[in-house]
Amino acid sequence: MENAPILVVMAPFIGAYLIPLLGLWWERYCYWVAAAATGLSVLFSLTLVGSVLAQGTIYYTVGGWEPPWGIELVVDPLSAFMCLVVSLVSLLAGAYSRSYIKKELPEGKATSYYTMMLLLTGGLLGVSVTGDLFNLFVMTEIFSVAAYALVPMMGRKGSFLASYRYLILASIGTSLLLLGTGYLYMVTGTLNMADLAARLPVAYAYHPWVVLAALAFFLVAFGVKSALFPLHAWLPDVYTVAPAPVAVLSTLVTKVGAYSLIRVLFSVFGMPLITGAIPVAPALSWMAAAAILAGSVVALQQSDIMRMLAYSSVAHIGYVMLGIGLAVQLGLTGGILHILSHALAKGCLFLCAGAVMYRAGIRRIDDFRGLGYRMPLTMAAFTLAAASIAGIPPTVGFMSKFYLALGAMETGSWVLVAVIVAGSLLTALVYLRVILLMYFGAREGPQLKEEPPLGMLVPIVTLALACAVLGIFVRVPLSLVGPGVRVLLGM
Amino acid sequence: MSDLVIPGNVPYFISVALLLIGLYAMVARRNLIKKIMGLNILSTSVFLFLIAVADKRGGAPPITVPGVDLYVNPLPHTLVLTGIVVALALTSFALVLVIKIYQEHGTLDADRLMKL
Amino acid sequence: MGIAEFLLMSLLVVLAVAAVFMRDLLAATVVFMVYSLLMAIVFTQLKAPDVALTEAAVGAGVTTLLFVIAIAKTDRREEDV
Amino acid sequence: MYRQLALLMVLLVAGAILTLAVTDMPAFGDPGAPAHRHVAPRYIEMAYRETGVPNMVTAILADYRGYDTLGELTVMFTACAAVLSVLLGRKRR
Amino acid sequence: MTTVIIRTTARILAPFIQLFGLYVIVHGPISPGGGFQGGVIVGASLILLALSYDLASAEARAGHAIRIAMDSTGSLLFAGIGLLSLLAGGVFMDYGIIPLPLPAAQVRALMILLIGMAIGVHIMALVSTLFLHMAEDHE
Repeated sequence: MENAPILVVMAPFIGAYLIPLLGLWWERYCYWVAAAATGLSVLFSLTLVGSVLAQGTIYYTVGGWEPPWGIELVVDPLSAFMCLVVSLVSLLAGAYSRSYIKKELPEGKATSYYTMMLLLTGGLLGVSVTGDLFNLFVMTEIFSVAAYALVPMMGRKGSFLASYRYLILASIGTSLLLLGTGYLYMVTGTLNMADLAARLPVAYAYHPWVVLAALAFFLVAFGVKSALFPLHAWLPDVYTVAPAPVAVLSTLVTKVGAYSLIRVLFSVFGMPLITGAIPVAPALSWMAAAAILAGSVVALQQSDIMRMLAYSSVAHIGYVMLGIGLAVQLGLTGGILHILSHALAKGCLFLCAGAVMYRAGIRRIDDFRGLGYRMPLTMAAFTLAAASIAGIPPTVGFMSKFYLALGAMETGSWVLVAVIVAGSLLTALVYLRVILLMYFGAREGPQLKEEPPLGMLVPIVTLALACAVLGIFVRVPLSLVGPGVRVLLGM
Repeated sequence: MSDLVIPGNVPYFISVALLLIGLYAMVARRNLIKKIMGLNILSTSVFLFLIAVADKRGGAPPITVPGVDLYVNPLPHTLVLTGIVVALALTSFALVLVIKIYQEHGTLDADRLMKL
Repeated sequence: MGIAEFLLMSLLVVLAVAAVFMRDLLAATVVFMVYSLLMAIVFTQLKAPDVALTEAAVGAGVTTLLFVIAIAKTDRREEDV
Repeated sequence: MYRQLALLMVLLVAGAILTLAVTDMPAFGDPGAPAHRHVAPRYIEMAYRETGVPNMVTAILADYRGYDTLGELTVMFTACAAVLSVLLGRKRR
Repeated sequence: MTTVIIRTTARILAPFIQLFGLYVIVHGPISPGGGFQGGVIVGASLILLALSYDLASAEARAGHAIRIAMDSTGSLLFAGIGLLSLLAGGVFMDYGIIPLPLPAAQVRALMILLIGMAIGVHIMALVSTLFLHMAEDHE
């Protein structure tokens, strides 16, 4: 399985090429092709994880040209971790989609929906495994275009506008990404990440401003992609109008944006540059602190469940960025672990909200009254995921925040520790409001049990259980994150 | 007249100017189609920059011809080719969205759309 | 770099400004097409024939066509404040 | 009013960063610039021998960096599917 | 009257444009151009036909299904050539390893030509699809 690094990307792509062809005649098989392609990439991700744990970082040269002449794929523990998270969550979102889109999507859109989903997954996986800066740009564009297209799938009012605003904002980011790549190419003559890292110190000595400008462009580009606080304007509208499984995939998009930032900051620019002359990393952590507080406070004021979850996402991207900005082992571990915990928990919450809309047609939080008795299993999963997001002990959300707090203590910035704790309390408040309404709100009318269909329930429950189980056996994800962080910090 | 040499990195400055114009159009112009035009100007400015990076004084176009030694750098050209395709992809999809927005709301003015 | 090239590149900036500030979208699209063609010429001068060909086909051809279709389906004039 | 000011600030900051970077760049057209010394020479010298294609841009596009071109094709494919998904939808049943 | 002139001109012109597009695709390896540019040119000839006739007949000439199929086939061909070298025992897109009775560089040149054609087919289908669907009345 030495070809797993490329196959993990090509499986969804080839599936995506096949689906429009199939959709012309046999539309009902599209789902199975999509499921098979995503399932294959899960298998290849598992293979990658296995071989990374066994033999360390994998290098794969596409086309047989040795780097830096050809494109190199580099799978270190962190990449394998991202692959697994992305492909697993996509698989669950895809499984959930089958029943969901039958009711919620207009007729005849299933083909393009699955095509887009596979392209999005493939692009995200492509970003996760790549070791080449320009390839990162290309893969980013693939998943971005797929994400823009998935937003207006349901044809809700205002969805085209949300998609358009997302496109314009994100294209500024990706244009700057290309420009930054060009700047780095200009002063180093290479596009390979490892090669760039080796040649940047010299380039920085000769052309410091070019390198710093490139760094600024990358920060803006990935800041937009990952919805970092002042650049998050696209996110609430997108999450509000998008189908629920697409909202889950969008959380993956923001995570992969954060991952790309980690790659560029630590694997390309390197520690001396981002903490030295211009303190990029500390600035990032302060922006993240602002994101945590602002996102949580705004989430408290929302009346629409999807919008509330969206602002909560802004806050939680802040946690990931805080971990990156701390740039110490414990903090980075916490940040990367938070990628996992947030993807699982927020994925589960979005799927639950989607199930509520599917069954009861409810979006307003005030209407959640008594829902805990109508959809007990879904709402139990909601509660569990909310506990993980708020950081209540046995869950994986607690572990990631715990590591973040330890990292903040290590750097000695008590303000950041206070922000982490305050953010957790605010998050708990946000979700407690919903949960209290669900279970203790006055019930009226006949109380029917109406769980969503099995195809939707299974992904919800799986994600919720994963939040709890991975929190108890936190050593499992840490066995990948730990080595990943050590590789990043060059230890 | 033609041997008058303009000093400095003129193409780079031109690309900076174009980038700022494009950025202005994307952020400040209220018409949605103008924003897309701005996106195109922004990306062509990046392409101009990359092509200018590739240029060598006295270099030949990057097609192997016997007896020529000095070719310009072909790598940025391929990057730009890819970039042009990506820009086309974004433009086409954005324009379709604009058509749909117009059908839904009856206006292309960003401020008016925000108020809806 | 000679004066001719310099003037050509300056014209790019002028055309870009014109395309952005014109209130008639169709006219702006035509200006944008000229801008793309000029960009293709600049690419040729910078010894990038492949890119010039692509820019001429895509920027001046397909993109302009798509703009024209979009304008035909929506409003030709920018709305006033 | 505040929006105009904020916009002006953004443009000024972007312009300042770009101008600083541009004044710091290697000279335009210099054959000895860092970009021309590291990776590109191999393409220029070996492309014809290694791929049998005189056009270096095509050689890089389709062979050395063929994976990027596949990605580029996929972007276009995505855009086409995206356009169809928006435009078809309810019309064809 | 004018429509007749336009139609006749378009009809006479279109094959030449297509021929030129094919030339650009096939000569991609040795002169400026390639699959992408040639594909756009051939696609443009289809658009010319569509503009001179009406959209419905253009749709009939190159139907929706055919264009989608070409679109997918172009991508699959490219990915397939990449996978071919993987099956031949090399890494993805390592064309030199494909077992053909030619020197490795020649095999690569051949595959580059094939890839150019795949891209050309894909882009041609795509450009005409973009145009036809955007120009169509959809309410």
